[in-house]
Amino acid sequence: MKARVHITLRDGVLDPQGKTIAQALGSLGFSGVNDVRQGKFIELDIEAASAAAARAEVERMCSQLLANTVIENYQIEIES
Amino acid sequence: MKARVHITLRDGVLDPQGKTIAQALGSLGFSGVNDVRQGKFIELDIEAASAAAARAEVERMCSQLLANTVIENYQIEIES
Amino acid sequence: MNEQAITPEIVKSHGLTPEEYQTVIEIMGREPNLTELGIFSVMWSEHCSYKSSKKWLRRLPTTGPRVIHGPGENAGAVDIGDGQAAIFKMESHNHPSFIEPYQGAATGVGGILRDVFTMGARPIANMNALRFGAPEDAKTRHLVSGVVAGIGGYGNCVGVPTVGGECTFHASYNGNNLVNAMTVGLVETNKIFLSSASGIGNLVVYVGSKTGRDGIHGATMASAEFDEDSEAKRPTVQVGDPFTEKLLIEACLKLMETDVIIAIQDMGAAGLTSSSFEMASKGGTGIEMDLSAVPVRETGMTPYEIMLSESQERMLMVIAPEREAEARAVFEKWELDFSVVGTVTDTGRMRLVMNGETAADLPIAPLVAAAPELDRPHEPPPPPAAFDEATLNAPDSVMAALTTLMASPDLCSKRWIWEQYDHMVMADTVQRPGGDAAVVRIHGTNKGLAITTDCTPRYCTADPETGGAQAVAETWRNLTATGAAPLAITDCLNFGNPERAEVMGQFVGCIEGIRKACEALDYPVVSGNVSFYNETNGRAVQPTPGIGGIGLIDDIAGMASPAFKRAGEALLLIGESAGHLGASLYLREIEGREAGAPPPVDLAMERRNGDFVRTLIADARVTACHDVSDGGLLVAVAEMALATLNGDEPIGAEVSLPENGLAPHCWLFGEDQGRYLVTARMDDVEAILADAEAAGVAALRIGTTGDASLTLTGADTISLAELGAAHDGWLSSYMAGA
Amino acid sequence: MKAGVIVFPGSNCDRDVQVALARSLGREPEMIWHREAELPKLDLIVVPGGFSYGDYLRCGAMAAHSPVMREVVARARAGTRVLAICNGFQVVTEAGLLPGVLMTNASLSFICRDVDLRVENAGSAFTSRYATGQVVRMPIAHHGGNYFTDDDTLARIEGGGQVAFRYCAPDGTLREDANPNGSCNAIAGIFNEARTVLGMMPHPERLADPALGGTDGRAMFDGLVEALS
Ligand SMILES: Nc1ncnc2c1ncn2[C@@H]1O[C@H](COP(=O)(O)OP(=O)(O)O)[C@@H](O)[C@H]1O
Ligand SMILES: [Mg+2]
Repeated sequence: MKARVHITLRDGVLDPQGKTIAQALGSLGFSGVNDVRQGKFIELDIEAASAAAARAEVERMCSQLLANTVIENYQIEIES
Repeated sequence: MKARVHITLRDGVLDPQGKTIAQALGSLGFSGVNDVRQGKFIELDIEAASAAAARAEVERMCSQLLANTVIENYQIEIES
Repeated sequence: MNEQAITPEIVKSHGLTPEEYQTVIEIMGREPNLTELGIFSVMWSEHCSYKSSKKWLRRLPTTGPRVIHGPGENAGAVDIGDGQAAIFKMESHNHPSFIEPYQGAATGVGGILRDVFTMGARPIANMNALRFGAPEDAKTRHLVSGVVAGIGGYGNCVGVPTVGGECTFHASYNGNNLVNAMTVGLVETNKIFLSSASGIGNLVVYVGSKTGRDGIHGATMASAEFDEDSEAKRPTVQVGDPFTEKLLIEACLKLMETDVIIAIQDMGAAGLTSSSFEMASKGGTGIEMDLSAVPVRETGMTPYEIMLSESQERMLMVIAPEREAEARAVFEKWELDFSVVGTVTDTGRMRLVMNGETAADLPIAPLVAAAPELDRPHEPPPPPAAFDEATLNAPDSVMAALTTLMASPDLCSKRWIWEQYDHMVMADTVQRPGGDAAVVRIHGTNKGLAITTDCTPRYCTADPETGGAQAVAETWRNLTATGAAPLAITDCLNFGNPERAEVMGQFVGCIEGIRKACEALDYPVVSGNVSFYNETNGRAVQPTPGIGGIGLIDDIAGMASPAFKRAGEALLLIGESAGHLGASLYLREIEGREAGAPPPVDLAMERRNGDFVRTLIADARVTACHDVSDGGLLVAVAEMALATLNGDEPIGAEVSLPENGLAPHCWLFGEDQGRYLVTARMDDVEAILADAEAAGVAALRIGTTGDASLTLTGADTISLAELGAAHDGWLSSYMAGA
Repeated sequence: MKAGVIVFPGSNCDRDVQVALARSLGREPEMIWHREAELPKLDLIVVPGGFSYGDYLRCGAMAAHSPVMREVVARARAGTRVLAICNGFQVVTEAGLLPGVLMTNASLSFICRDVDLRVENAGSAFTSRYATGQVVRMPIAHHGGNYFTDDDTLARIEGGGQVAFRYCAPDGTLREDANPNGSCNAIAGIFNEARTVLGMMPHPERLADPALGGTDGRAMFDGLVEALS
C-alpha cells in the first residue's frame, strides 16, 4: 500500500530555507513572491491489511520518527 | 495565489535519505516497509493575474531554481 | 492591546513573587501594563538577573595584568600581545536542547558566537561541553544525535571551526542534558566594541533577522525546573539560521572597521528587552523606541511579543544620525534587515511606542538596581560514601581493565562527534581534536591559542570545593601540556534548583574551589554563565561547573602534543602518586561503585609541576606531553600511544611498576592530580630528573616507548590495534544502535 | 598568472584558498563578490568551499544563479581554468559546468577528516605536479559530497579520462570502507572534457602548510602557478 506524508513547519516557526528561497527567487527576477515555506514529502510503500491499518501505522511512524512534532506538523494520505 | 510544488527524485536515482529512513523504521520495529522516498514540498504564495499565469510562473521557478532536473521531477498545483 | 488587568495569576505566571510585584508597583508608581510586567519578569528572571548567584560570583578573581574586560561585558577580553586580544565566553543552552536537541544546540552556538563578535572579534574557534544521561536511557541516543548534528549544522555553516570539547554520560543527566558552547574570537585591542549607549539623539538601529513569536519567555523557562507537563508548555521553539548569522558576522565586522558604531549588543535571552535595557543602563541614558519600526515576520505582533521574542540572529546598535547611510549600505550589501527603531534620550527611561501610542514607559536605573539579589540558604551536601583503597582486590588482568576503561562511555574516543564538526575551516587548526587542548594559530603569525574545556562532575558531587578547584586546575594542566602559558578562564556553572539548600551548597562550594584555584594559579575568570534548575522532579544533575581555559603559545613550532614521537625514548612521570582511587573512573567502571572523596588538589604543587613542564617544553627537552587525568596513569600512557595510530608508524610503550609500596592497580589507575607524562631522549633523562629534584618536583622514569603494543613489565601486554579498536568503537557502535 | 576567488554569501573557505594561492603565487589573488556581473582578466577562477546561501534548498543551487556565475561559465567555456572546491564543486555542477550532482552523504552526516585520494589523471594544469596513480592526503568537510550521475554520463567521464581523484585506501586500492560518502565509482573530483575545469570535494587548501599537518595540497597550487604563468 502507498502512503504519502507531507511534513510542514508549524505556523510561526521560522523557516530559514523558505526565506532564502524567496529572496533568491526575487533576485532571479521573479517579482511578487510573498512567501515560501519548505517542507518534506515522503512516499512510503508498506504492507498493511487495510487502508485504516496503514494509516494507523504511518501515524505512528510520523510521531516516532518522520516528523519532529515540536516544530512540524504532518498530514497522511493513503492511496489504495 | 497559493502554489504547491512536489519535488521528487527521478526513478533510478539513489535516495540515501529514503534508504536510511527505511532502515530506521525497521529498527524501530516497523516491519513491512518496502520502500521510502523522500522529496520536497514547497508552498508558495505569489501574486498572479490568473491560475494559468501562476502556473506558468511557478513552472519557470521550478526549472530555473527549485528543482534540479538532472535528478528531480516536479509537479505543480495551483490553489485558487 | 495592554488593557488586560494584571491579576495575581498573571503575576505568578510571570515568575514574580507578590513581594517582587509590590516593588514593581513602587518603581512604576502605578500598576504596570502587561508589556511592562513582561519586561520586569524577564529582567528579574534568574537567567538575566543572576539573583541566586550574584552574591557568590563576586568572590571570583577577575582581574590580572592581561585582563582587558572581565565579567560584565558580552564576553571576556584578554591581552595576547602585539596589539591583539582574545575574546571568549562559554554559555549553556541546556533546556532548549532537551526539548529540541538539534535547534536547541544550534541556537546555543549562534548565541555564543554573537556574544563574541558583538565585541568586534572575529570568531576563530568553537568548543562544546556536553553531558548526557546514561547510555541506557531511552532518550540518550536521540539527544546525542540531535545535539551533535545541531552544533555541527550551525558551526560548520558559519565557517568557524569546532576544535574540541567534552562529552560524558551519567544517569543524573537523564532528564536534563547539558549543552555548553564556547567561542573564542580575535580582535585588535583598540577595536573592541562595548554596549554602552551614549550620545543623546543618536540612533538605535535594529539589524539582522526579523522578529517572530519565537521562544517568548525562554528566559523564564530557563529559570524554572522541568516537571511532568513542561513538554506541553513549550514555547515556540527557536530555529537557528546560520546563514543569516554568517552574513551578520561579515556585515558587523565590516562596519566595525570604521568608527560608525558607538555601541552594539546582541539580542540574546529576553531579546529586545535585555539588549535595550543593558545598553541604556550602561550608558546612563534613556531610549525611546518605536516598535512599529521593528522588522517582524508575523502579523499582529503585540508590543509584549516584540519585546519578549527570542528570535535569533538579531543585534541592536547605536550610531550617529549622520552615519546612517554608511551603515545601511553595509547591511544592505549583505541583504540583512536594517531599521532605525529609536533614539538615545537623556530621560533615563525606556519609552516604547507602537502605532503612535505609548506601549510602555519604565525607569531604567531603578528597574535594574532593584533586580533581586538573594542570599539563598545553603548547606554542604552530605559526604560521599566511605571508601578505602585497601578493600579493593587487584584486577585479574591490568590490560583487560584498561581496555574496559578505554572503551567506557566517558573515556572512549569522541571521534564520532568531532568528525561531524568542521574543525579545520579557517586553516589555522594546528592541533585538532583528540589531544589535550586544541591549538589554533593566530592568523598570519606563528603564535597559537590553546583552548580547552574541563570539569569532573563526579568530583564536584563528592566534594564541591575540591571539584571546583580540580576543574580549573585541569584546564590549566591541559593548556600547559601543549606548552601554552594559561591566561584566563570562562565558566559555565550548571546546577540544580537553587531553592534547595543542598544545591546552593554545591554551588557555593564549587565557587570557593574555583576561587582558590584561580588565585593560586594567577588565572582569572573573565566571563561566565550560570544555569540553574537543571533538575526534573527533584532530581538534580551532578554539579557541573564547566571551565573553559585559554593559553598562549609564543611559537607553535615549539608546542607539544600527546602522541609518542619515536620508539626508544624514556617515559617520565612528573608529579606525585598516592594511588587515590576514591571517586575515580576505575572504581566506577571496573568495580561499579561511586564512592569516596575525590583526589586532593594541591594548588601549590599543581603550579610547581606545571611551570616545570612548561619550561621543559619551551626548552625542547621533551618530545611529547600529556596530562594525567580521568582514568589515571595507564590510561594516559594508552592515549599517548593511540594518538600515534593517526600517523605513519604506531608507537607503544613498556611501563614498569616502581617500588613505592602502592598496589599496582592503585598506582596505574589512581587519579592523583597535578601530574603529567612526558617523553624524552634517553640522553636527556638524567638532567631532567636532576632539574626536577632541584625544582622540588617529583619525577620518575616509568618506562620506554617501543613497538605497537602496551606492556606492563612482568605482567600483561596488549596490541595497540586491539586497544585502539575498543577505544574508537564504543561511541559509533552505540550511536548505530548496536 | 592572475587568479580570482569568487565570494558568495555564505562562502567560508574563500580566505583559506586565498592564503594557499598567495603562498604559491607570491601575491594575493583577487576576491570577487558574487554580484559582479563582469570579471577582470583572469587565468584562474576559484569557486571556494563553504555554505553559499546556507546550502538551503540544494547545496550550491542558489549560488549557481548568481550574476557572477554566468560570467564564470562563459569564461570556462572560453578556456579559463576553473578550480571548484567542495561547495564550489556543488555550485559548478548546478550551473551545468560539470556533469552530475552531489547528493547527501550516504551516512547522512557531515564528515570532516583527512582522506586518501588516488590521482587518476595527472595530465592537467591542476594535477601536473602529481603522478597518475599517486596517493595523496587531503581533508574533506562536507554534508553533500555523494557524487552521482547516470550510467551513460558515468561511462563517458570514465572513458574520457575525466576522473581526477578517487577516494582510496592508504595503499591506493579502492575499497568500500575508503569511500566516505557513497560517491559512485568513489569519485572525489572530475574534470570537464578539456580538463580546464576541475571540481573536487576534498580541500587542497587545507593541507598546503606543514603547520597544518601536511602539504599534499600545495602541489596543486604550485602546478597551477607554473602552468599558467
Ligand atoms: N563534544 C566534543 N566535541 C569535540 N571534541 C571533543 C568532544 N568531546 C571530546 N572531544 C575531544 O576529545 C579529546 C579528549 O577529551 P577529554 O577526555 O575531555 O580530554 P582531557 O581529558 O584532556 O580533558 C579532546 O581533544 C577533546 O577536545
Ligand atoms: Mg588532557
